[in-house]
Amino acid sequence: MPVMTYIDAINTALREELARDENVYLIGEDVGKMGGVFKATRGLQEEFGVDRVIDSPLAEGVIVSSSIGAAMSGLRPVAEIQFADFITPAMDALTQQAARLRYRSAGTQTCPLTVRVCYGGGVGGGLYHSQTNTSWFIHTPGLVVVAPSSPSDAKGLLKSAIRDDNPVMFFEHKKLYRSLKEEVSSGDYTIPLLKADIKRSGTHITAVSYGYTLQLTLQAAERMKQEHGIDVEVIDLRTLAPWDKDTILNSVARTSRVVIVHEDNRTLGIGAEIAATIAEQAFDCLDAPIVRVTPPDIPAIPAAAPMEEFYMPNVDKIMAAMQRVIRY
Amino acid sequence: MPVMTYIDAINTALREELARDENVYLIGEDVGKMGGVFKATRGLQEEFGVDRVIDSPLAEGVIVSSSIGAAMSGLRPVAEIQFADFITPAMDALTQQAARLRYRSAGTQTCPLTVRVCYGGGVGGGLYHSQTNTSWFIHTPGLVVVAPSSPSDAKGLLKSAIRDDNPVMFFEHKKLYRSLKEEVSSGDYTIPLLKADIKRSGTHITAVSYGYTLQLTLQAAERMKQEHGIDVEVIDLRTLAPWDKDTILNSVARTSRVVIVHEDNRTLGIGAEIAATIAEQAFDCLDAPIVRVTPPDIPAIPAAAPMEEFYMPNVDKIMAAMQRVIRY
Amino acid sequence: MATATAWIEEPASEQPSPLALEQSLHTPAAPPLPEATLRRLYEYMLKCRTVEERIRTLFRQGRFAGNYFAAVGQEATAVGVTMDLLPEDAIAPSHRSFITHIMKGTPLNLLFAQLYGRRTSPDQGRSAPAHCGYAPLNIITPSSTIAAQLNIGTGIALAYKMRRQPNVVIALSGDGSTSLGFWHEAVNFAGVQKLPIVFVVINNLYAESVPLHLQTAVTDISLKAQGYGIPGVTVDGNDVVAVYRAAQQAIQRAREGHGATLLECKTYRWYGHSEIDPAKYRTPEEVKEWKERDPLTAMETRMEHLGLWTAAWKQELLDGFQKEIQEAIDFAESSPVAEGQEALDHVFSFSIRERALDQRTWSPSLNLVRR
Amino acid sequence: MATATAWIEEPASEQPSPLALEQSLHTPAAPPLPEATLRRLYEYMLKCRTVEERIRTLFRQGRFAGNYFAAVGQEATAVGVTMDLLPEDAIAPSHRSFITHIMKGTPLNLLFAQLYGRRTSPDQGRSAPAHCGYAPLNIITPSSTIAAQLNIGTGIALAYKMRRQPNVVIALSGDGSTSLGFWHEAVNFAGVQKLPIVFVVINNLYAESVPLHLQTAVTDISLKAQGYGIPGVTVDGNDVVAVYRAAQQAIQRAREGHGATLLECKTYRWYGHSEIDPAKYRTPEEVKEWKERDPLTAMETRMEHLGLWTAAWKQELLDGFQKEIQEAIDFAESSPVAEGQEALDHVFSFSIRERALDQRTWSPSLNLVRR
Ligand SMILES: Cc1ncc(C[n+]2csc(CCOP(=O)(O)OP(=O)(O)O)c2C)c(N)n1
Ligand SMILES: Cc1ncc(C[n+]2csc(CCOP(=O)(O)OP(=O)(O)O)c2C)c(N)n1
Ligand SMILES: [Mg+2]
Ligand SMILES: [Mg+2]
Repeated sequence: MPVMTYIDAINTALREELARDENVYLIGEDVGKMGGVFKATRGLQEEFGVDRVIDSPLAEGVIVSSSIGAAMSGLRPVAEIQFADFITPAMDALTQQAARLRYRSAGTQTCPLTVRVCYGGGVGGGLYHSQTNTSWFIHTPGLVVVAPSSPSDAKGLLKSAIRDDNPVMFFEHKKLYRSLKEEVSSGDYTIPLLKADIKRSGTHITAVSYGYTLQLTLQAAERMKQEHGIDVEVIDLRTLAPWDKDTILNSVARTSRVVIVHEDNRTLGIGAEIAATIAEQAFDCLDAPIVRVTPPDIPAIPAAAPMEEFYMPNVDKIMAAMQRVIRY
Repeated sequence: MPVMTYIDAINTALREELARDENVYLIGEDVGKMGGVFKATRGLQEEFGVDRVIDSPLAEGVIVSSSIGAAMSGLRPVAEIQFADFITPAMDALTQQAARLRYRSAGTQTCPLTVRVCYGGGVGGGLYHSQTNTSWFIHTPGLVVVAPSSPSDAKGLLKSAIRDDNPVMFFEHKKLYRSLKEEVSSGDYTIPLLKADIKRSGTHITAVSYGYTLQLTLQAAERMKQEHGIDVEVIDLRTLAPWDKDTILNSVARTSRVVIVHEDNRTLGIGAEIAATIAEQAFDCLDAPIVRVTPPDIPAIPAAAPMEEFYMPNVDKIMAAMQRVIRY
Repeated sequence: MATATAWIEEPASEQPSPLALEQSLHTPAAPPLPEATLRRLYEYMLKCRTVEERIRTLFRQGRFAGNYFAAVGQEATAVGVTMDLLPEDAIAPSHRSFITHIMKGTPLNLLFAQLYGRRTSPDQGRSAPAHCGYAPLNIITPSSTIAAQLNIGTGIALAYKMRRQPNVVIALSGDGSTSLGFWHEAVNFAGVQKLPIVFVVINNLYAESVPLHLQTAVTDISLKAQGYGIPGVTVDGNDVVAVYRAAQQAIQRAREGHGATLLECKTYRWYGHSEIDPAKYRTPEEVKEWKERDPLTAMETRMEHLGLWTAAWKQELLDGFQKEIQEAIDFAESSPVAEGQEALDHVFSFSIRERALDQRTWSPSLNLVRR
Repeated sequence: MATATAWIEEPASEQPSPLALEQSLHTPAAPPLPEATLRRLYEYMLKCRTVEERIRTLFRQGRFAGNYFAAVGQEATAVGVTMDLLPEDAIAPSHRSFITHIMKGTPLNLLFAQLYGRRTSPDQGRSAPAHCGYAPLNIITPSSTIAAQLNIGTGIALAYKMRRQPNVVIALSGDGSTSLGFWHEAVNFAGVQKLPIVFVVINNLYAESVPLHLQTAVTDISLKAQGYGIPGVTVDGNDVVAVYRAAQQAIQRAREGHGATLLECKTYRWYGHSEIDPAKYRTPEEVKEWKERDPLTAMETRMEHLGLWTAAWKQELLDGFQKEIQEAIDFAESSPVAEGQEALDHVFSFSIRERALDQRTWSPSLNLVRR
């Protein structure tokens, strides 16, 4: 199996889906001739032509809303939002149109589109090139929200997203693009949406995360084992909405201790929903407070390194939270 | 003291603030000549002129973003969003501009503006005239989010919002506009932002809500007393962001049982944050699961009455939740 | 390098001039419309008028809830731009486009079921009255977000283009919609991509209470086309023949792959923005003046001169319409209303009922070593 | 009722025609600029060029992090539209407007501290390099959202208008920005409200990698003004005198209460979109052709003919600039970096530190009857 970066896995998935289904096309800013600012679509316009890899005008609104109409007509658009920070012009298209078309037409009109969104901090991007705003969309029923944490997950989940009959938002963490390599099967495989993945099993703590912070959580779990003999079960949400309640609550029933890690703002980040659900539906299982490891509630990540470090979750902060629930 | 409806209280607050401070002006769709679709600005253009009560073009984006610039320049804009359902064009202005101007300029440029938003269901408005989308903004640090539950609160909180030096989103529930009358002091009084209000004190259950559902919660509390001798403490959040943690956690420390009621989607509605915070910081206090009474996670409220009833929280649903935490 | 002045002039030569296109509609060269076409234009206008006046009565009688947005007075525009569309052509409707369903062929039964919010409606009682779509005839189920339908429309047009399908999207919106960023992004995208779409701006001089001069500093919305490199045309929206001719020309351009057109139709809504709006912001004189320019009576006079219209024929038509309408009302009123739990359906391609109604609680599984 | 054709022609008469305005810039009538003005235009262009080339070197040397968006090649536009502004006038900058700070008078020390993300920067290390504002001189601290600064700018202009203040907002954006709904809503609002604002569209033919013809179907962005009822002017953005004259005229209009102008300046960025963009999407020939039209050398030749320029004078200027720049670099490099916890400051008018760092836990208070 070839060893790939996250960005290569995405590029491969896009190429394979373009080749597999003539209804698939890509649209976004700089996705064509330039192959994307992060090169996710590198080489695809040369290979599939300007009709199937479209350099759009600088307008996220119509990038998404035109994709909705095309999807209604049976095409399979894959739209790219260059940075999650610039998704606001598409807010109506995503939350009022894509998320509701099936509902308002009682299932007679649908839009199977995929919106790839580059998100996340830790790369010195500053206030407007670092955001994680998955919550807006997790809070919008009708949207499936996916966020892979590894190259092989990225390939398998992106293929599922493109083939899914619902509007899927696919959040790609920019820090994962090149920081991580792993073996990725070269075959045409898919990974089911709506299911969480137990990336490491354990009995003492249930740790839930996704995306970049999932990798940090795995590192913290390994160190908890090495340094303290604590077995942490690490669950990768993979799909943030609708999230996989059963896998997580079943794990909590076994471990009775919970740590949730994410990069989104603390207030109403997905950790809030997971904690609230556990506190209502698995209250009996809990032997300790549910601890969230998140950034503070500030508007965005400052450019200066010390402030960005202060903002981001890291292995030490995660381990401290794990200690807290164990020591309780 | 005159008896007033919620809409009259808002109209009065606007009139008094326009008269008090020449920097205050109103802008929005149909707010001028027509006095607003719900008549919140009735008579104000006649009284203060077209320069201070501006009928804007049909563009929520520039309604809010122009207000940001005017506020930077020392004016005190009060912008109206006719329906919360149509706030998406202003998503960038609100979350990327208003919420961050102070932060990105390190406090050297600020925008003291108020954005009045008409929200909420229960009036047969259907998919696009019923939404409650406070979560998007509660999740956006830098914004103060306020939602009054009664006429006198509406007047006092709106005055505070207009005088506050932060961007304040002021959510007005359309079903409260005329369904409820109470005595409203005619004087120039304000009610502090950032503080919750214990609308009814009790010892057995802490019930938290805001806006229209706060009224339902009070009714449920009264019936719990009458029919079951249960003393429910009812806390009105008043300010949803940043919300008043201390008042609520202090109450939970006394009651040990919690019910949260809101009209926003269940997933990542503010109830999730409150429950998660309690499960982390007041875990020892809990004698029962934290129960949320919310609508189901569907894209919007259907027009047909039975489906709307199914969607909306009501007194019976709230009482059932209260029974559940008591019986536990 | 060219002088600045030269630059300004360039585009005119590059793109079909709005003026040219417009004038061609008035050249004597243009052949008169076939009598059959004139008859159908009239019949449809009369039917739309009759249906909407009946709907307004039903609303006032409280026989259906919510609201309604009548296009009474604007029939020449609604009919002229949508007559003779193919089933594969699409309509992107606004809140005031309910009657375009009649043009496209949506069964009247379904339309009244939609107003009544019944389960037999295309949306099974979800959308507000008049916000109606119909999948079999490619009518987008609209949201209420002004102009959003235009953007979705560009995507349908893009699909036609990609598939080399000779179809067209008729995208309807009002003068007020032109102030929104969505409107701009849609028209600009259509210009760049040369999409088969006709943007019909129904300029009825008001957006709710807001008059045109507070909406835009231009009086002719067709001028806006200049900024997008597409032809812009203004026609008398109360002259169904002028509207039909202009629309046919724009539709032709689109089908032949020459791209989008902006067609401004100047007209007026006789009544309030909706059935609950007394429209105090307009003067009685203004309303009176426009009612005197009723597109229906204008067409009657015109056809009478041509010997194509008699009062008897009109009555005959009306009788037929009333009968059809009554059947549709009966159908709607005898249709069931959805049950509460059906609100959980059609959220995703999979059911969420189980998840939404989930009452399970988890308790510790003791068959595990616990620290 | 007027014929459709007549309607189309109306507006031209109503509003100042872009052509008229443009031509007036080239009429021999226009008096030659004072020598002092020519000198200052040149000095500023040279200073901007010198500062940005130095910034680019510093970035390549890794002496500051993030990125930079150079306007090298576009100085005639940046300088021509911002020279002679009053302190009370405002600038709404884009990501490529860093050098306009030099025009307005922001101290170079602060600008370099901003690039270096130091606590001494106006944003105390928060914003990315080049995204800089300066409150004392009314330069908006920009976000990165393209065109958003224009909308905020309209609000500042609205405040000037309400206070009858004779000031103006210079709103800067690029060709790519014109595709966004935000751009449309801002210009339309300014048109309706007759706001004192000049929308300068710096048309450098690319938005990152996207060429103009994929951005809009028009080649002259000034044409878009037609849709907003404001004058639109296109000038050679590499001719600092033409830009300055056009800008002064637009600024004059604004100060006198005649409203907004759309000023398109056609120019070219010599380098990539940012310092990390090799700009492979442009041909070497195209780049070469534009470098030959360097606004600086053009101005040097012109002034030399007028006997206003010598190599010695230029060297003298350069020496002064380099000295000033070096001091600013020293200031920046010796400035402290903010501490992590300072990330919690300036969120609201009140401090959130205590709340954000809150570690308290609550436990049951037993002095209560419990059921
Ligand atoms: C984005 C948005 N803002 C506000 C509204 C509320 N609204 C509904 S119709 C309307 C006026 C529309 O005017 P126009 O586009 O001229 O269409 P007309 O009603 O005249 O047919 C407004 C403001 C909305 N539906 N969407
Ligand atoms: C809303 C939004 N979308 C995308 C981006 C990413 N982006 C930054 S600059 C740029 C191109 C801007 O082009 P133009 O407006 O022509 O200005 P120029 O860079 O040429 O000066 C893009 C797409 C952004 N900053 N904001
Ligand atoms: Mg209108
Ligand atoms: Mg550009």
